[in-house]
Amino acid sequence: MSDVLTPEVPGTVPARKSRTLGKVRPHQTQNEALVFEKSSPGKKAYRLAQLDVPKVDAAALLGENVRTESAGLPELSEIEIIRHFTRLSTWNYAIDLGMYPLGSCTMKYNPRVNELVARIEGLAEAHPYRPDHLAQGQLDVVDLLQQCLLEITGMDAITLQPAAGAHGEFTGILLTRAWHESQGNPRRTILIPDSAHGTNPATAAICGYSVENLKSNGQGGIDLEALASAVNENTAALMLTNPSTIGVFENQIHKIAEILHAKGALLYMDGANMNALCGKTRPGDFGVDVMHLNLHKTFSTPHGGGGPGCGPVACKAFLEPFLPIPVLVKDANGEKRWNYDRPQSVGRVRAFFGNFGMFVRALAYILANGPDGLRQTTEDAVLNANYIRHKLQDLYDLPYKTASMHEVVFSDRKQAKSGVRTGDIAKRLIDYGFHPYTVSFPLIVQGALMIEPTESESREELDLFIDAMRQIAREVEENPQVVLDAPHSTRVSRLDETTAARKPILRWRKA
Amino acid sequence: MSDVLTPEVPGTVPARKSRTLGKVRPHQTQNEALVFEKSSPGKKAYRLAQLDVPKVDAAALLGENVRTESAGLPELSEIEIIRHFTRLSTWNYAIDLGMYPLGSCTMKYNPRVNELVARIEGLAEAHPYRPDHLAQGQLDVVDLLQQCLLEITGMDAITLQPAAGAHGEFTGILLTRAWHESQGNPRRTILIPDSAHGTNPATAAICGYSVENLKSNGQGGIDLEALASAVNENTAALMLTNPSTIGVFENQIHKIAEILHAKGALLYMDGANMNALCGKTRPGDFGVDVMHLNLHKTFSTPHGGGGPGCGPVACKAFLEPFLPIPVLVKDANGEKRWNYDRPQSVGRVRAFFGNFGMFVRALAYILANGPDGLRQTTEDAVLNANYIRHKLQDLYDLPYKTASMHEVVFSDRKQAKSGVRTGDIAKRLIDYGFHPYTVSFPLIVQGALMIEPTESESREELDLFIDAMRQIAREVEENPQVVLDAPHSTRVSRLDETTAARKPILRWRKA
Amino acid sequence: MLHEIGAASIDDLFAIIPEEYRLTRDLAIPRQMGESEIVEWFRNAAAKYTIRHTSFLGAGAYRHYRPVIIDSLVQRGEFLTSYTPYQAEITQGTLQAIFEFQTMIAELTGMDVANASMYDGSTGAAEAVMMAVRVTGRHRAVLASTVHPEYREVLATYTKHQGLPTTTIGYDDTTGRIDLAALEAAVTSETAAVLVQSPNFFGVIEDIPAIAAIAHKKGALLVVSIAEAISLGIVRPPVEADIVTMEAQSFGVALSYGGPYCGVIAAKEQYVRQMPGRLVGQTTDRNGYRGFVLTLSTREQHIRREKATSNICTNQALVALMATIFLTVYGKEGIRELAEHNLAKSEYTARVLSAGPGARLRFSGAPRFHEFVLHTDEDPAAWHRRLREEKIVGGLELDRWYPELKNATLWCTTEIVPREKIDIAARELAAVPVEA
Amino acid sequence: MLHEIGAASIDDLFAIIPEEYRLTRDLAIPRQMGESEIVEWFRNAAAKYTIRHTSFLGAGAYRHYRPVIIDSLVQRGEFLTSYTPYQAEITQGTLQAIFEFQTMIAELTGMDVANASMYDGSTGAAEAVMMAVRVTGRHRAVLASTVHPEYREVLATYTKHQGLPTTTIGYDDTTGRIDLAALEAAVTSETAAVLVQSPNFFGVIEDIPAIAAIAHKKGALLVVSIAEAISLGIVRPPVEADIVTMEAQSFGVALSYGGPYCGVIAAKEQYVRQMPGRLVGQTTDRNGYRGFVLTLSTREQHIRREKATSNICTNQALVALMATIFLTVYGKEGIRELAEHNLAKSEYTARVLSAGPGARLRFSGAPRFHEFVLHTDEDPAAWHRRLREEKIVGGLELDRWYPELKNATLWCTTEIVPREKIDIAARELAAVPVEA
Ligand SMILES: Cc1ncc(COP(=O)(O)O)c(C=O)c1O
Ligand SMILES: Cc1ncc(COP(=O)(O)O)c(C=O)c1O
Repeated sequence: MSDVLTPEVPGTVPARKSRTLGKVRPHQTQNEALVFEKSSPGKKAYRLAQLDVPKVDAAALLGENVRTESAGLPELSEIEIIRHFTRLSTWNYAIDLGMYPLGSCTMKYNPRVNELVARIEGLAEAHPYRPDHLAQGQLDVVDLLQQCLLEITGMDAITLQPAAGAHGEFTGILLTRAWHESQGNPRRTILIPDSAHGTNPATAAICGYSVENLKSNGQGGIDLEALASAVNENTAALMLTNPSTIGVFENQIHKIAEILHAKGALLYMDGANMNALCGKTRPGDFGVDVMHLNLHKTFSTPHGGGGPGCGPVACKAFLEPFLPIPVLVKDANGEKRWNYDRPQSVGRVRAFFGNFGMFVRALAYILANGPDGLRQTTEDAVLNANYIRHKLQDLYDLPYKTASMHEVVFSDRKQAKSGVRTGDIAKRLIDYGFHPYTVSFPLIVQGALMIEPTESESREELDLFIDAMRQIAREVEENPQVVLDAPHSTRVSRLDETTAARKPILRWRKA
Repeated sequence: MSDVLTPEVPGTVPARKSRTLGKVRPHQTQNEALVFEKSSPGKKAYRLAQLDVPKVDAAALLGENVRTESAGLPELSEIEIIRHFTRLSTWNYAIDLGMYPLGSCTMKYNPRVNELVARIEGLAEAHPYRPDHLAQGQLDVVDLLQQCLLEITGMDAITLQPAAGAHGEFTGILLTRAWHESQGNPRRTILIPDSAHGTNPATAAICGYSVENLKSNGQGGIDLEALASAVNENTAALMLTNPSTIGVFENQIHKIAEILHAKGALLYMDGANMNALCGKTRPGDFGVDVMHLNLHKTFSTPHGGGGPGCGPVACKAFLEPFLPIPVLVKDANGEKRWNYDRPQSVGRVRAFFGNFGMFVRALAYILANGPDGLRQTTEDAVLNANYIRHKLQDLYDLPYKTASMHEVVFSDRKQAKSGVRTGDIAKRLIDYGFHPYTVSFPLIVQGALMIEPTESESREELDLFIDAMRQIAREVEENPQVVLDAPHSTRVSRLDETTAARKPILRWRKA
Repeated sequence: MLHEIGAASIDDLFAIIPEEYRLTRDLAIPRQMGESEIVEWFRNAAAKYTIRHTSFLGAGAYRHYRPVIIDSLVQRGEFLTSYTPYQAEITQGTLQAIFEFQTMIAELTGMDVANASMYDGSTGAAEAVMMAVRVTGRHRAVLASTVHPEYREVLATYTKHQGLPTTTIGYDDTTGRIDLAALEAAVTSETAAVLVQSPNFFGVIEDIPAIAAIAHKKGALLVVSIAEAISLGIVRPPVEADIVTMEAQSFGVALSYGGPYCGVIAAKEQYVRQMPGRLVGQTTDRNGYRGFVLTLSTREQHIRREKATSNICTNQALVALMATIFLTVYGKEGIRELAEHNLAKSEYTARVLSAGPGARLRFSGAPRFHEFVLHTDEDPAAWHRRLREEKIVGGLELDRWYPELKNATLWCTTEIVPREKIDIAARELAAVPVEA
Repeated sequence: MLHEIGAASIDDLFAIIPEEYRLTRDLAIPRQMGESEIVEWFRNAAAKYTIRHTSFLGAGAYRHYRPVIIDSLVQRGEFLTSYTPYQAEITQGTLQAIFEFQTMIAELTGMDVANASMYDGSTGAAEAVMMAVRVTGRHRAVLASTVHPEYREVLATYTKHQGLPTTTIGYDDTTGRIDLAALEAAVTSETAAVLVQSPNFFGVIEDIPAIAAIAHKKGALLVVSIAEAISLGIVRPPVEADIVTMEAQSFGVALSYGGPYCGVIAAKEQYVRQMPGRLVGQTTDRNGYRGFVLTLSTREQHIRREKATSNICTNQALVALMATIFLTVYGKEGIRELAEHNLAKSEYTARVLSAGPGARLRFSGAPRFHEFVLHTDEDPAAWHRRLREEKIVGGLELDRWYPELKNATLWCTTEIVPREKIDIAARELAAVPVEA
């Protein structure tokens, strides 16, 4: 039977033959080689327009600067290229295929109208150095998005320049530092809770600050005593994620702000979880001095397999003078332009104006929702997370009992007894047709299962997910090996990451 | 183990459980219900623009003509719709995934630039009743495409109105009939070779002609004697497919034309296989009086799961007066317009001007190829077919030894001995990652395997296909049951067509 | 490869073509262009007249807003580059989508079953009449002059050679509906089908129950053609009909200068075996799983050849998929809301356009959907010129098909026409030059 | 659901938010719009200035033709709506594509390895310099004033708080290349990195071997920034560099008013563990099949936190995919042919623009790619006005960043600029009004 297609069954290591028929593999999981391996000399997928000026002799023009041997790029026909990337795409899981409850990443639906408007020729083909008076349409987009984000956050000023959340953190902490310097002393440390995302401490370091970790309290929140004793004249700011990475709102937030402000320190808010607050409460109102947003999370610009994103930074008026250059201003005649003349600015964090294409998408999302839509979205996201919490808390350990906002974080304590860890449960979830939750983050939870459904999921999909999680819990009891060997349904089984890191192969080379 | 994912192995009928985990199924083959089954009241995926005129009371305006109960359409959210159709799409095989050698259908690559230009707003949003002087751009497309097709076919006049090949046949035979009538007698019969496609006789019948079948000769071509004796004053025309449906060029074509013309009968050519002739020879030069083209075959407009197509009809000058209205004319001032004043016209075969969107795509393809490209394309298509013929003729019976053009037709004679028919081989080919060839057509070949690779396939893909066909031939010897039970790799196994036809379920109904 | 198959040159493979017929020169067509040049060529063609204009044209082709996800989904290669689902195991995606389409069309039209698509509304109407002929075994047809003129032309072309004489019935001058008395007189026991359109070419909704009574009394089948599918959101479906034929272009399909569009035929269950075109049916696979297949193909040309119910093969599948997605997006409530907006826009337009002294509505004696006929004392050619200045294309002149309707124009306002443009049109229409 | 989880109202779930901070009003943002209104809003914004114009702007953002299949493929939901491939088993598509991207970038730049992307060319350059600091353990940097001014500003922002003083070296007035003597003098045994751009901001190709010699003599790393990636089709790659940082926007990425673009860092093998950003590596699964995973993540913030090589997390993955497809479309031969066309267009432009009496080329003493600096006697503001009449946007004024370069403008001509427009620009430039 070896030539009948029989996907492997756990335990049995199949001969290659059993997954391929001769040289070929059924189309949904084509045996797709690397693009370089499919290349053959002379194939072309391009045709340039006829050259309407005299040809030139490159060698003569460039002398020894001419490239003598071509780069080893592949040569394929157009249909082969379409097939290559189409087949590769079928090996990906995506929001478009099902629930993607990756905690903290807010994998919500990405409306297709966002993609359409971002590709309108007048927007997609605009050169960043086009004179301002010819770019009024582009500046309208920047202006309206800034206004909307300021209203949503309750802050006073904003920059859209940062390209992602971490880039926003960098910008926000630079503002903090510039302000402290303007007060005569940049200060030395940034306080960061042990529950924080890795980008927070990494950012503080790049900005020349030393990181002081804050132990979370029993509820996974800020321990006010610990904070009070930690804050002093050397404290530049506290980087706080609110709701926290365990999905809990810091209800002491105003006290936290007071403690910091009393010592002249600032409150930085990591806004990655802003999707739990939009339309319900505003950081600007509860004492935040500076924060970043992730447009690719809260405002639905697609994650695109890892990016691009956009991480605007909003701040209070006293930080406005330090914003990166340029900033958008309106002239008396109502004409909009970029202002570069900002002596106190921290400078630039990126060339040009930021990921404009993401501005367009985020603005389209905001317009599609409006005030009521944004509030509804937040409420649904929180409701969905609490629904999952309610339906799973009997089988999975809930380390923190505080009320959940947009996500719920369980631990694998119960399953660990059978030797099954959060990573194994995640892999088994794949067999059930879902992308796993976020694994082993935040660090304050041993073996965390961080689940964020977002508002996009229907009750039907949530029930399927809950059903899957409950069955896996049962499997852990009855047949842990099945879970330990998961996934069983994917094109590749678990991959050897150790060897990958020990002997890195980071590129293809001609054999 | 029943809850580990184990796709069925032939012979064993699996419990449903074995292909789904609880309620869910791994994403690549999601257990996707009918859209109606996913509906739940109140869900919305649309939002209309704000109404800027007074609302009206429909009941008051329409009286008893108002719709009292809404149609039972589904109610889903946008993400559910995206997922529904995205998941469904993953159950399809397509040219974009691999070779699709469906004989006679010319499944060549569909360039994406075709889709882009067809969607350019000025073309996609043009109303057919837009006054001619505001439609000069649209008329430019019609005009240039007509000129190109006339040059390619060597004919004198053309209409782009027919929506598909069969519709073109209908139009072409109407021209024939109208001309005969103008000669005083419409005549009674149409001669059709037994190798013809089903649309040919069906068309003749609709046009009020009786069909007289012509037996093919030993080479699968026209038997000149038989033809000579069949043609008489009652013969309106011969409908000839050239190259024939077995992929053979009628090298007696001029004699055939003479025989027909001698008796005042016309030669109609079914141009479905024009992709074997483009740039190498022209029907207008070898005696064809009227013919149709399939833009969706020869000129790469996509097949779209069954359509839309476009079936232009080209004819000699003497048939021009009978073309459907309207026809494109150029005024002295160079302005283009539609002329409806054509007293001898056969009338209209379709509202408006035909499948304009397909004109755009076909023209884009012609411009992308040019004279050299079209010739090259034809040569590659013929070379590929002959390569397959050469590599498989030892294992598969070749009923007609005549030289092959764009496709090769084998028979299952050898495999039939082991009880395996062309349909079984086709199903097994699916396991190897290919779409099957055309099964049991043409009728002059018992158990035909009609294979058309087209020029789009690389040698690498052809070799994979050949390898698969050869292995299947071996399987037929060693393990016919594997072939008879195929496919083994698909979401569903062979379907019960008999019951489907005996007790037709043609729509979903609320349970 | 040439070498391997034992050919000396590529021309060997074409040796079978008689020498005198071999093309030894390049085809005289434009030179091969680069992709960027192709895009530029079509951009220029499209730019010959701005599309950023407002049009009041309807008459069988309607501009409605097309939800974005339609194109996102139909452009997936798995849908775009597959063909007729002959091999069910690897085309379940297309098959299930067609099954869903058939169901939606049946639900909308009030019929039992619908097919997978016809070329368009005009050929669909012709095929529907021929279907009635097969069902009844009779050979005469009666139709209304208020059926789309081009549909009637197509019908004439199809019936000409089938020994199928047709009688055309005029309309009532106050209601614009078919003249029922004349219809009653024309329908006989020889009549296979009565064909009407509703809303008809003037936008007027026909009295289907009355027409059905007349047809059925004589044992003829009633065939109702629907050119504006959106009307079904708010207009009562022609449930008394035996066959409904429809142009589904309004369901998310671009105007595209007249095509590709999507015709459909829906009918009462008992007539299904006389239907033209493809049908998808539900069945099960060897393991008992639900699946879908093309079925009842003994009706079709590839099996039945000259005895087939139609010669159609390639149909409008991808366009039908667009319609399926469109109907899923709007759904039960949306299709009604959308139709209501169209109704409101057109009511408003009719009111403001007919407000001026020189203009009046025709056929206001009967309810209509979103089209209406306007009579102007001024020659339409004159005000058309004024509207063009405002980038507006006004109503369609009807005397082209109805000589008796001089100075009468057919106006259509869909949900996408902004009120300000309607007001401008009204202003310009009223602005008759003094010397006129 | 509320009921099931035992909540009385949705507000129960937000009870944890202190009352005084709850938002009890609607947000003051535009009302919810229908999809058609959203599209209309952006169409109008886009239409504020025609895009059917010709631009000679470059300076770090280049308009090249974007092959159609790029958008067809990156818009497939499987690519568009997935995220960082943390779960390798269900993200092999993204992982293999990134592995292919890393290989192509390495091949093009002449480096051993490349990462999965940085935000853009400017942050890439800054990260590259900081990488050199980690590698060498030194804390000074020397850079050329011919590096893109905005890249230099970003570098300044990044280095400011890292105790990393930088020295900027001027350019030779005849060649427009970095002043080698001054460079030699500035590089010391304290220097971690020498940063140059080639082709530099004036479009001039730097003498990389000479610069490398100077840097390496003192044990500093050479970091070469490339703002116009297409140049690598015809310009010799900076193989002597230790780190190459590049803006890949030219590889099929829309201008989009400045972003999203795609930065990359490529380097010699031995420096890989100091690289910032994600890296994809090849490995095998439990059954011995080849597969790909994110690797060497101990460099990254989610593991290393404050000790990470960078704080980057979300990168520019989808844009990197666009570049990968672009490079596959053009391939080995195409990328060279494309670069040659750019060279030819720009040569022609330089010639005809400098033909007139009032204009002359700057920095003609060294080879360049497709940009050049033009000096005009007339104030650019004046001829800019004339060009606008012709829907042409002329070269960029340089005195904004280089006060010494008054009346000097930077011109770029890519393959998409038609000759006729170049000729019109030349005509207008030469047409100095008499009174001037
Ligand atoms: C809590 C938190 N902070 C910061 C970030 C960093 O944002 P980005 O990935 O956009 O740089 C993330 C993203 O994963 C996050 O979850
Ligand atoms: C030989 C031949 N003739 C005619 C046709 C009918 O063309 P269409 O399907 O476009 O109506 C076909 C299509 O399959 C064909 O293969």
